[in-house]
Amino acid sequence: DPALIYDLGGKFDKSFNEAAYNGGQAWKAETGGNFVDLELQNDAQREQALRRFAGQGANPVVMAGFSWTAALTAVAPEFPDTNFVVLDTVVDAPNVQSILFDEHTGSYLVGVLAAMKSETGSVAFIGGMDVPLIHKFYCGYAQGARAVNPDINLIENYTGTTPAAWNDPVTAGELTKAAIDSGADVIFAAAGGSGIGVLQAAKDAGKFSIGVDSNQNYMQPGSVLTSMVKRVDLAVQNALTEAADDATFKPGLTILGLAEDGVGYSVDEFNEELITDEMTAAAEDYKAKIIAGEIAVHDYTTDSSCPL
Amino acid sequence: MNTQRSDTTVAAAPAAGWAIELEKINKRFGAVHANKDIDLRVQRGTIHGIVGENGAGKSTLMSILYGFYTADSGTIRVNGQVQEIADSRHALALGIGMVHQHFMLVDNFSVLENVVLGAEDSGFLKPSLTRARKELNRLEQEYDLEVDPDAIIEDVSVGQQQRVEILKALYRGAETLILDEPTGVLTPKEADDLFRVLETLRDQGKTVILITHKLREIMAITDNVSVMRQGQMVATVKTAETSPEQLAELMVGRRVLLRVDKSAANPGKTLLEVQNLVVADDMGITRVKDVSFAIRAGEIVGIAGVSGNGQTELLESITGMRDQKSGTVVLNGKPLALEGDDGAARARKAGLAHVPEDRQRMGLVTTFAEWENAILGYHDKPAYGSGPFLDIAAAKKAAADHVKLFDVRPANINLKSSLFSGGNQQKIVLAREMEQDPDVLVIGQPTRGVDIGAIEFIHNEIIKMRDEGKAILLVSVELDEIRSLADRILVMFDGVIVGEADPATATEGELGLMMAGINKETAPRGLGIAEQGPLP
Amino acid sequence: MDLFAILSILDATIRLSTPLLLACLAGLYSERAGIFDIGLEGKMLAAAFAAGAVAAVTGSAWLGLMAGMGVSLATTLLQGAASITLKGNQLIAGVAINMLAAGMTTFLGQTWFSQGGRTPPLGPGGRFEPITLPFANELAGVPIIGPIYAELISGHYILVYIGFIMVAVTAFVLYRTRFGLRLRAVGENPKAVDTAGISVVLQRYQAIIITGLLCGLAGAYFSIAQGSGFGNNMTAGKGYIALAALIFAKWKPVPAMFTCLLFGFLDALQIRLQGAQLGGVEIPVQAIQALPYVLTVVLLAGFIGKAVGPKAGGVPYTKER
Amino acid sequence: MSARRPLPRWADIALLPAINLLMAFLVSGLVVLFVGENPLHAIQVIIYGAFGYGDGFGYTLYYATNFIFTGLAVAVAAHAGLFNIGGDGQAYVAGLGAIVVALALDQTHWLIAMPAAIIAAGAMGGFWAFVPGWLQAKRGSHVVITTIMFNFIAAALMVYMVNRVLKPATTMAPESATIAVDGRVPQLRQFLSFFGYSPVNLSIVVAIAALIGVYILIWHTKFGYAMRVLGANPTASRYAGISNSRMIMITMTISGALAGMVAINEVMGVQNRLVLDYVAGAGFVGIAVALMGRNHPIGIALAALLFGALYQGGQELQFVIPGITREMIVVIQALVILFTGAMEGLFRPSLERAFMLMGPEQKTEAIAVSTAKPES
Ligand SMILES: Nc1ncnc2c1ncn2[C@@H]1O[C@H](COP(=O)(O)OP(=O)(O)OP(=O)(O)O)[C@@H](O)[C@H]1O
Ligand SMILES: Nc1ncnc2c1ncn2[C@@H]1O[C@H](COP(=O)(O)OP(=O)(O)OP(=O)(O)O)[C@@H](O)[C@H]1O
Ligand SMILES: [Mg+2]
Ligand SMILES: [Mg+2]
Repeated sequence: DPALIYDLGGKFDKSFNEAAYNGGQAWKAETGGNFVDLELQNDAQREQALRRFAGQGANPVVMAGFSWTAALTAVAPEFPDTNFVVLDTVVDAPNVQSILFDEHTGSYLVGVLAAMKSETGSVAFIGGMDVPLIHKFYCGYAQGARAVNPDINLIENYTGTTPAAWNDPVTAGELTKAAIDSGADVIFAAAGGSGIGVLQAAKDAGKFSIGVDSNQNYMQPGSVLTSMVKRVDLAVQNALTEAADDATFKPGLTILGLAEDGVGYSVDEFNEELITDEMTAAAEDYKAKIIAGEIAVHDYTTDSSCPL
Repeated sequence: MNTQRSDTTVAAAPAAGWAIELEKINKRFGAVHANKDIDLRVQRGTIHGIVGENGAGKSTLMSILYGFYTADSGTIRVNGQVQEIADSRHALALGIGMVHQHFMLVDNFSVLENVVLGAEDSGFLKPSLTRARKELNRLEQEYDLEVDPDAIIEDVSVGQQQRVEILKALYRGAETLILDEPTGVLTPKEADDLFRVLETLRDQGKTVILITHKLREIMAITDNVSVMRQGQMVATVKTAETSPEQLAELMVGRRVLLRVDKSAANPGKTLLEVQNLVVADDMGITRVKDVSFAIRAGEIVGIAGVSGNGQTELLESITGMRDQKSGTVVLNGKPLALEGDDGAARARKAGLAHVPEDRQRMGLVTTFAEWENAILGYHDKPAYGSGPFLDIAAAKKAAADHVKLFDVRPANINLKSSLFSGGNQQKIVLAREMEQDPDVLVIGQPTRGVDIGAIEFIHNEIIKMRDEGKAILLVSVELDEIRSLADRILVMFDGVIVGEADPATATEGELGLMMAGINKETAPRGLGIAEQGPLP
Repeated sequence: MDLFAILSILDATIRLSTPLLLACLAGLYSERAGIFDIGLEGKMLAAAFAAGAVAAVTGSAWLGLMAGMGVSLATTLLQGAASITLKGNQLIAGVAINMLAAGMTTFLGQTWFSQGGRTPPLGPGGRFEPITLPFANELAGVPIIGPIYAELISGHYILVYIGFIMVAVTAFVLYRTRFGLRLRAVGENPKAVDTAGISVVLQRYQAIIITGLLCGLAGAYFSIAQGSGFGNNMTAGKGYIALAALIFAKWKPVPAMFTCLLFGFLDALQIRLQGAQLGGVEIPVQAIQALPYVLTVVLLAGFIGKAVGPKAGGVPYTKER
Repeated sequence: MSARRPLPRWADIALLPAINLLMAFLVSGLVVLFVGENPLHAIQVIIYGAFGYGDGFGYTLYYATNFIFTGLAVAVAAHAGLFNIGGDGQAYVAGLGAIVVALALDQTHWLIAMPAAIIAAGAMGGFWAFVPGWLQAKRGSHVVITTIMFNFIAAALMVYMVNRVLKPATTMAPESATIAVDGRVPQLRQFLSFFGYSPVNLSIVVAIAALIGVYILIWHTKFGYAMRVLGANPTASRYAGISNSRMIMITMTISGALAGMVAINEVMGVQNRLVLDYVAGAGFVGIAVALMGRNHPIGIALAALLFGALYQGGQELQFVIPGITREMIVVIQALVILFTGAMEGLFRPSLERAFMLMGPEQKTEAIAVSTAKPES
């Protein structure tokens, strides 16, 4: 059986890990196959878990999260016949497929939508843990918003600097209230489990929020403007199928961007009222230009800076 | 032998009847059989004394009567009725009140709050406090027990605290009042006041049970007296028909010398010199005001005074436990550097040993085994280990020696110190300090709460030290003790040495006046070095 | 900073300090009675979960609150059984309660709701709504006073008002009632209480029952007032902060309120200071996050001095030596 | 009224804890039953996972190594009457010292890098505890609060250091550069293939040395004696000429340095780099370990082993029985602490009665000695 291992956030984080889990479930429904999965208790278990699954014959072994780099680098060579797939980070080994997402471009599009929706001329970003990956979200978002409204006021906050920041809806809610108090009326939550607090606080104040990773539009209908979806589920689902067979396994780096529908913004019955045709048109326009290479969205992680 | 007599002397039911009758009371604490088949009957309207060595089981027995402990077996009758006293509430309801050896007061409460605690009238405090204030006023007048109802307990003297304990019992309507070593911490004046109160109570028909180590008090005030030894009741006699000598022998099981036997002092060179010492207490209030005196080899200098007049601070400062504001302590000709929180170590190193006033709080670590306490303060000495290491065998050897020399009972150096009785704890401390062969020995309250057998022993040891040529500074609130041990007496009042007296000639009355600060002007200023400055 | 910004911070201060305050008062009862309580965190967490779960299932915030208080009480009694009746180590009991709550809440949440330990989001009625005090809207226009009343004082959850009322109630109970007298006494000198004919054990149980109920309020605040549903480890160390506040306040109710407000204020400030510049240089966000803790240490070292707790605290009461 | 007598010593230190442990597992079993799994099977899995094979036992020892260090840290402070809740922060900050030295010396040899890192980690951890100690000694700030605060401050500091200072520009994850192979603490598996891939490493030798060292320090040195006097009675220690303020500062520093050794195990022995939050609550487990181990090295070693086994066995449980989540393991640990630590008195009365019935004429001599053990 293939194996799926989540990151420390736990599989039901309503966000990243849950998307991976949903991918697994979709694969299960599609193929009727079975997979084993595991939630970590701490960092020390990463290598243990990999060896354990590879050793008992799981193939492929799929991991979600950027923290797997070191463990996978150590373990992959020990099991040359096992295929590993890792999301959100790059591990260079012949039996590893690394999948990255163009979060910055997806975030760019929701930035466009946010700026167009904003009446106050002020939009906010609430990140989870203060790490480069989340800055990448912010930077794309900021560029998109500025593209629509060069004068727009941007508020940037992070719930914390430790992994606990992924799971702190209270602080996230307070940050949201603070942002709203200083004028923001659209708030993008790229904060894992903490995002719940952002969505709730925006709803309470009658403002708009933007979800992340999974489609979170349903969580506060009428208040969640859209979600910056990162199709972790699709990636996981495909990986479980493709990597099981050496013939279809694609070792090396795979980048999923707008073109591959790896990232994007979501529209469904919960938010179609909120997004005008004009907004859709603008977003689609930017999307086409980005895919065509006419607009280059800066990726924060390339140089750890965000020129605006 | 003696139990026989107890039946003949006070057997027939007295006219006023028995207030308390205890029969075959047994109580064990783990391995300790604290009370063995105890019988005791207390006549109503009398003061009944209980004496016995440390650890004889006196406090335990009274705590059982007061419902604090429950007896393992036996019967209790109060006013002729059999009672199962399950807790103190029950005892209080039966009109039994108790003043414990260690006061049962809440330190940061006011007097009023302490009196009211457990005897409140209603859910809200106000009415109780108002009523208690009135009632206290009345009791104070009736018994001449003056206390400030709003004073905080930790700020008042022990004498005052004791009054609070008595007031507490009276406020609850006690008909029988148990006092456990009430005078251990009192000055003679305070003790006299207390006895006057007790006599008033007796005259009103109330019953008093008095535990004490001081036979003089027994003889002076009690009607009957019971003697306990090693958990057993060995005799109950009419006070009028006995003598201190007989009681002492009953208690200890051998003849005890009640007087200190000592030769005249033969002072040598000056060993300890205290010059212009000024010391403040924890609150920053100056308690010792420019005190100077000197002690020579082979003499005992006693400091007499009502407690709270700076003796504690004086002792703590000389021994390095408390920083002085100014002044010098010179030992063997060399000034001592005492500042810092490890001053005591330097004082010891220079040859100054210290038996503290409060053995449980200071002189011992009660959770340590006896042998561990035998090196407290001296653990750094090379004798107890080279370099950073502790030589446990050497420490145990020293402990065993101490136990043998000072007849500490039980002679088990592995026993936890809290399990020793007060007198034996005191011997542990004394042994440790005396066996280090110091030049100067500073002793505070050497026999507080200690039984007469042990007192005799301790006094002899102190004299022996003196005769070996040591300088000894003795602070005690027991005037008797000072008078019988000291070669010179300095009287301290309000932080100042107000005078010097010769124990052979000074009467108790003269000393008492000086202790009250009466003859500040007329009393001689004493020692040569004290002449240096005018009175502050 | 304009009035509005200040009000916004103070408003957040009140919101953030309320659970601290409730927990701190909870701790006060227990510690004044001589029971050290590092289990505040666990009790709050258990209460937060119970409140969130019951509110989600029944749709009633009030039932949720009851459940939170009930569960917190049960947890407290377990802790009490260990540390009062069985005379166990109070600190271990607290540590155990904290771990038990951390594990049990997520475990039960996962078993019952299959949302990774979270309870389902609460619909209307399942959550306490902010209360608008009388005349808040009418007065809002009045300069200075108006916004203060309308923004700062009005518009909080009922639990906030309960928290601040509890300060006065606690001060009254502690200093003006028989119960308070005995409570303070039993934490200082249980022997004195025992010899006065009062049961030490009973008195301590009474105290921790109040502790349990107050922790229940504090926990419920997280999941059904401030938040909407329970999330894993949602109390996030607030129980420890409350304990620090209690010591800081020297175990007294009114100072406890001010300390909790101070901590809440620092927290609110921290949130608003992110990305702040100082002389053109951005202050690292970590420095701002650490600010409340650094300040606590500095204040403690500089102004508070020695905090001496109830003397009998931490020691189980036994008559025999 | 039946007079009770103290238990014989062996019953006190072995039988009673065993009964309590059993009780904890019994209640845990009920919880396992609640999720519809077989508790006996679960226990079997835990025991097998923790002790049954080389890899598993290696993991048990690896966790135990951390817990020994943090347990000793708490115990040393406790002997001086100080409650050090800050083990987590001290261990965390010690990682800075360990990583800086390790990265600087990783081209040499571990025999050079490891001792140097031990000193550096000890110094950092010690410093992080010294400051609260100093504040307690000189300013009277309660060490319990300050160490809690220092945990939070450490968390912020470390995130800053890792993200802004130590993280190579190319890495995404917040972590330092990796220590070269030569600078890493050798794994036991390099000498004993029995340990499979498990991360137990030479740090465990340091842990054992620390156990012995602490034992000697506390019961066989003058310093340890002074520490215990201070812990038992601060007035008596002042009377004895012991400088309380100096003792507090030194003791806290030792305590922090011990906690700091976690960094050697984690940073140089397992992760080979500094990652965020690598202490993972070991400081708090240390409190439980010290309390359960009665602040005695032997007790601490056993308690650390127990907790190591629970951690590792719990992990195994997750692999084998998917229905049991990681929280279940926390619950089991909590129950163990509750029953063996806080409610240890639960069965004492019945046990005492049982012993009374079995041998009514206990030798009082033996009892007196058993009660005389200084309680630590
Ligand atoms: N609570 C207790 N726990 C254990 N042992 C106790 C306890 N109280 C008293 N003992 C022991 O019981 C014996 C009798 O003690 P008790 O206090 O009754 O003696 P006492 O006659 O009052 O002595 P003292 O004159 O020193 O006050 C002693 O051996 C004492 O150590
Ligand atoms: N009578 C009272 N009514 C209400 N609150 C009081 C009262 N007395 C004291 N307090 C509270 O305690 C604080 C400090 O009071 P105070 O200095 O009397 O306490 P304390 O005597 O040091 O301590 P303790 O409470 O242990 O007696 C006050 O700010 C107040 O909050
Ligand atoms: Mg007594
Ligand atoms: Mg007061």
